[in-house]
Amino acid sequence: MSTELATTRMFFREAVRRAVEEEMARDPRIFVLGQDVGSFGGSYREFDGLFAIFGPERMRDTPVAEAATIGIAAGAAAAGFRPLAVITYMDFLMLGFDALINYAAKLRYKTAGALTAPMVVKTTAGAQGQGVAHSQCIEAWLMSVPGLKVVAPSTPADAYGLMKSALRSDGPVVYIDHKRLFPTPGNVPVEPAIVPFGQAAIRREGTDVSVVCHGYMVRVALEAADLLAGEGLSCEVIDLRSLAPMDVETLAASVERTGRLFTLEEGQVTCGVGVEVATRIFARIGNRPWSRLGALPAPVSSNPVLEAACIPDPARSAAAIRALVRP
Amino acid sequence: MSTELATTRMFFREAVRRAVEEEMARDPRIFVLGQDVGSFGGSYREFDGLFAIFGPERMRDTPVAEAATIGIAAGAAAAGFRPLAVITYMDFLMLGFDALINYAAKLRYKTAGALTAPMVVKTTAGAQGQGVAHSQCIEAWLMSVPGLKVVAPSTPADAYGLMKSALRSDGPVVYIDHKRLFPTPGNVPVEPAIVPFGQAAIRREGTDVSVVCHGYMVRVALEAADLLAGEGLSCEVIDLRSLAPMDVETLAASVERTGRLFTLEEGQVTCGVGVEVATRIFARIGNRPWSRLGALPAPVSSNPVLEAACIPDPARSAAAIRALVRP
Amino acid sequence: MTDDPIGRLRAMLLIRAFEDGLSARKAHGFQLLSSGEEAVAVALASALTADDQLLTGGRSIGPALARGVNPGMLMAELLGKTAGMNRGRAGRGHFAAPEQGFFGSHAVVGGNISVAAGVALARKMAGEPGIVAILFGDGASAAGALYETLNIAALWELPILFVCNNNQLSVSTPREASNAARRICDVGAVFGMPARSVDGLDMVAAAAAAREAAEHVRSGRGPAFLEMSSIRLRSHSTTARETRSRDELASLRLRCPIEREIARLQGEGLLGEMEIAGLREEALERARAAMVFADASPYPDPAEVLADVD
Amino acid sequence: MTDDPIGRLRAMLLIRAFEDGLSARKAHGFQLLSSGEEAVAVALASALTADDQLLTGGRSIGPALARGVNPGMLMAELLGKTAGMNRGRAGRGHFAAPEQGFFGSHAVVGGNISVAAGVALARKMAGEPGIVAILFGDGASAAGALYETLNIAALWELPILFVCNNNQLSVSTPREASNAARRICDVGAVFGMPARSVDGLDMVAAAAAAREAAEHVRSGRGPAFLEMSSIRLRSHSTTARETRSRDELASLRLRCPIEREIARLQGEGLLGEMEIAGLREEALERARAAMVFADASPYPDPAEVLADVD
Ligand SMILES: Cc1ncc(C[n+]2csc(CCOP(=O)(O)OP(=O)(O)O)c2C)c(N)n1
Ligand SMILES: Cc1ncc(C[n+]2csc(CCOP(=O)(O)OP(=O)(O)O)c2C)c(N)n1
Ligand SMILES: [Mg+2]
Ligand SMILES: [Mg+2]
Repeated sequence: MSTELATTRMFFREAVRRAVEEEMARDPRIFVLGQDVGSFGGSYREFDGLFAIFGPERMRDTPVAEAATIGIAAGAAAAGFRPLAVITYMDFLMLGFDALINYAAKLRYKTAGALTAPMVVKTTAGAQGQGVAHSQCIEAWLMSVPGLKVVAPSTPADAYGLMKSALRSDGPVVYIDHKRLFPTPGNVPVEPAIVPFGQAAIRREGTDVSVVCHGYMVRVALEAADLLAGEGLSCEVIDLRSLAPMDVETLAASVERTGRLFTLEEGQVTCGVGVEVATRIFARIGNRPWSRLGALPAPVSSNPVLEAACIPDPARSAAAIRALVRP
Repeated sequence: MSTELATTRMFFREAVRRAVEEEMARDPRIFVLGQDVGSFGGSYREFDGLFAIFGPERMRDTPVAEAATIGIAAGAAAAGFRPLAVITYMDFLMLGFDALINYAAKLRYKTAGALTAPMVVKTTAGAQGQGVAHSQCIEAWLMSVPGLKVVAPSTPADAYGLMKSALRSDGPVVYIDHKRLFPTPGNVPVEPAIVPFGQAAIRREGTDVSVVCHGYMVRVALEAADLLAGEGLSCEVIDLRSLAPMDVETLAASVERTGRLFTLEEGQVTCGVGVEVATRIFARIGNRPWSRLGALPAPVSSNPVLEAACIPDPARSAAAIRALVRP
Repeated sequence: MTDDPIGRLRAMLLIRAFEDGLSARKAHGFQLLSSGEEAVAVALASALTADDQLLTGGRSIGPALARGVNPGMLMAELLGKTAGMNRGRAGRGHFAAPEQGFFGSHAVVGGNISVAAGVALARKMAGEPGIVAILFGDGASAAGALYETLNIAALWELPILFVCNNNQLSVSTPREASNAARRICDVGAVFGMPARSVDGLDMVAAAAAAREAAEHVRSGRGPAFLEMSSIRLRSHSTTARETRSRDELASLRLRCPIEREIARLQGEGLLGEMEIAGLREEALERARAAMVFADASPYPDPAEVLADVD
Repeated sequence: MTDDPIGRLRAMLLIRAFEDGLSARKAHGFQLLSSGEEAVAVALASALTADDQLLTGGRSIGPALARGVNPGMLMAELLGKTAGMNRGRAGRGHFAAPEQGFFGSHAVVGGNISVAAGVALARKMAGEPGIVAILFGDGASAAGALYETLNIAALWELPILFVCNNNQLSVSTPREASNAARRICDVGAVFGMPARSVDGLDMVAAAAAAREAAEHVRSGRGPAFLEMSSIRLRSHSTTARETRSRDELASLRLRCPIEREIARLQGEGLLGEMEIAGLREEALERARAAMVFADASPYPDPAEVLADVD
């Protein structure tokens, strides 16, 4: 989109790394803590080389203790630092929910602003053969917590820009990468630049239906859009990027243009992201035809057949969009 | 409603107690574990006297260790018992999410039926002056977990009947009381009777709008309906009782009759119960005018002024219904 | 802060008078009071300096007063008034006055322990002076959060003092049913930190132990663990059922740490009857003044409900 | 189960051959293998009877085979085939064969520990014979779940044996950075249970220690804690980066518990070259047979995706 900015090509994981490196260089209050974030460089190599630059004080390996890790991050944040706590999989974020949700998200409110928790929890969502307890997408839960911000990039540029914003944010942020994105390449601005929270991105323009999604599902949506383009059905694909706050304006304007909404997510649709997206859009512009697709109501097995059957793919997404547009 | 059954009057907490007592007498595999459930009789006296009957083996006081408590319950369930794990406040259920969500809810699925976890987690939701970390309503999160059942009674009769069903269920159930309900009285069948999961109850018949809610909000809805009746506006009030599975049929039939839907919940509306209720109803009968009310997007303070301002009350509910019916 | 015997007695008397005054105000929900545990709070506070931070669980009024938090603002906070240090929105179990060295209470049992370690980590990384003390109960000693945090604090040599106020009860559950360890502090020893158990009804011994433990932490040698045994003279909260017999309570009351310290000071000739009466009156007066201050303050405006969310 | 030295060697050789065979099958995602840890698994299994149940973390293939789980079904399960004990839906880190005494693996680090205590509680309440063993790693030893469960197991005198397979690593994190305790088993001692650390590369010593600990639990005297130190000869998973140098790995390989046990048996004259070759071949053959069995089984039908949810 940003045709004027000079860009450079890098992998998603490199974009994360660059954002963290730049922000750490800029702000000495930032440090990283989590399992294998030190000399190992992170589970997805997303911190490769940062240990050599910033040392063990600022790239802190933690034991397997998610609850204390997030609690310590919250305390350090309240005391003036800006920790980036890394939780390998979102499923294990549950182990740290108490500190994140019962403490950090409520700290500013309960102290009437005396204390805040400027921390980022970086974690991963989604399925990649890792089985029932390593594949969940629970971002919808987090969206509902007052005081929490939630972002989920789908491109290297956004991983870069959203991570930078997250590390500058004054309250707790959950920053979510999808496991399948780390090895994907993309163009990232050469000059430092942030992506502000609360701005969705139109990834593909279209006229028949607005497809709203986030994270890895943006790629699925784009493939579905390709499939449907061959049938003369034109999809506008919108990447939420920021789930809380949500850019209802961009979404609503798109649906107003296309006249239909399709929401696509990898997690459960029940009380999910899509239903909230639809509700907020229609609250603004009135109802339009809408359907939603997400995981089937089952755990996500590591079994390749069952995993593939459970979560949305381009073909099933295209079929659902087709059924919406040409009922 | 059930005019034929002989009933007896009791408090909500007594109805819980009776269900647990009857089921424990019937099934020796049932036992209770949690903080202060033994000689103390439970935080809300909802186990009063059961310690004297069943002794410390079956009414087990646990240390303050919610994670292990739910994990132990899950293991005992998988090994053939039917534990009732008691977590004083739903906020602390987060501490046991790992065992409940990553293990118990997925156990049957992942083992292809070799193991199941017939356990009940009994907890409480809602605000009653206890502050930001003791007042949350997170039942919507639980509804989205495949493999979990979620119920929330609003009357002594349902507390009795749903608890009995829960203790007979073959998978993990989260049974949620609202703190304000324990001291409320109501009629309960004299003869043992269960309330099956998946059946909503029409609490008040009406013609202008269907008000769908659960737990303590049923009482708020009924008061709002009273207020509006004086203005000639007729509300049908429906108590979900069972959130997962959900009785979409009863809900949809009501909305078809009244032509409008109002969803009321004490928790956050974002990705909440109401939006899912609306979506499932409209998926069946097509769109109808709908609005939702829940807590304001803020933590719930123990401050009496702020708590009251944050969560729905009869007056604000009535105002929102009025705005929906007479825009 | 209250390093002299009379100052420490003053602090204990203030806590008792403040909590007694508060408990008479049934209107504003329930409170978690600390009668019988005053010496623990005051001993700990006497080992802390202005650079230090104290964090606690939900039973936090006594420790906050011992730390020197303004009684009027605290009373206002507990009664939900805007003159409270958190405008009355934190209230019982959540108030924080970091500029007064009280980083905050947190009513989730065990929930503040890792937060405190984070505050300690910030100290260490910033190279700032001062240590962090975290006060929790025997009930909290069963929580995984304690273990995870002890381990990391030891690994990272954080300047944090773990203090267990072992008042022998978690609501109705006796300490023996909460923790299978012979001494609760033993788990600290596993991680190589100095770990001691002391009689928290004995003001002098408790203060000495607190000073010793704080010195260790202050010297940069990593965390320490201090267990102080005490008694809970009231029911769990002002609205909770009492589970102990009248007889048991009566005999507990004979062990009151305040009366014990008064008797000691009298026995050593450091205090006379008149002075004692004077100190008691002074405490009552300060508690009354706090109440007057709180009563004069308004409740927040309902519109504040959406302030300070993000 | 494998109480004789040759039986134990057989079991170790089977694990090695099975995992080597599996690791050649890159197609089906990654696996967590246990080369270097075979003696730990076999020693533990040798102390268990048919009435007992074993639970593990994610590194579970070796322990399951040692426990006597059918190799063909296990291979099928790990490759996602319907002939697996869980129709190929559990796979690595989640499979369960309770009727074979393997109650299940669970890939959330620390997550199976309290579950195991629940299984032990069920045993105790039902008055059934048999004990429960839970195997976890040095990484898991930092998790609060361990502490909470140890405490409750001690309080309730549950028939559970806590076994830490201390292979010195949690992914890339060395044991010293995971747990500040001198010995990981020391936290068991805090709660009054017998706690021992043994060389898990020494088949004989490890089996004796496991038998002793299991006897304690079996006799109804409550839980016990056994730490067995071992080495991880492979990278964390079949797709994870190796963090150690070639030299370090080469010297670790010299400590292989299987070769050590073979040398011992040879030295004691219990085994000759021919028999050794025969045992090696037998293990390879069993592993090959398991693979043939697995390969013959189909993947599940996609329609199974919604089966067995509630
Ligand atoms: C995680 C959690 N579980 C349960 C509770 C309910 N609760 C509040 S205070 C308390 C007692 C804790 O006992 P202890 O730690 O000894 O502190 P004390 O009350 O004796 O000061 C309990 C169980 C809670 N607030 N948080
Ligand atoms: C709660 C949790 N945190 C992190 C992980 C990621 N993880 C998988 S295996 C592993 C290493 C655990 O080390 P250890 O307990 O020593 O077992 P080992 O791998 O050495 O067998 C980690 C951190 C996980 N599965 N669960
Ligand atoms: Mg206590
Ligand atoms: Mg290990």
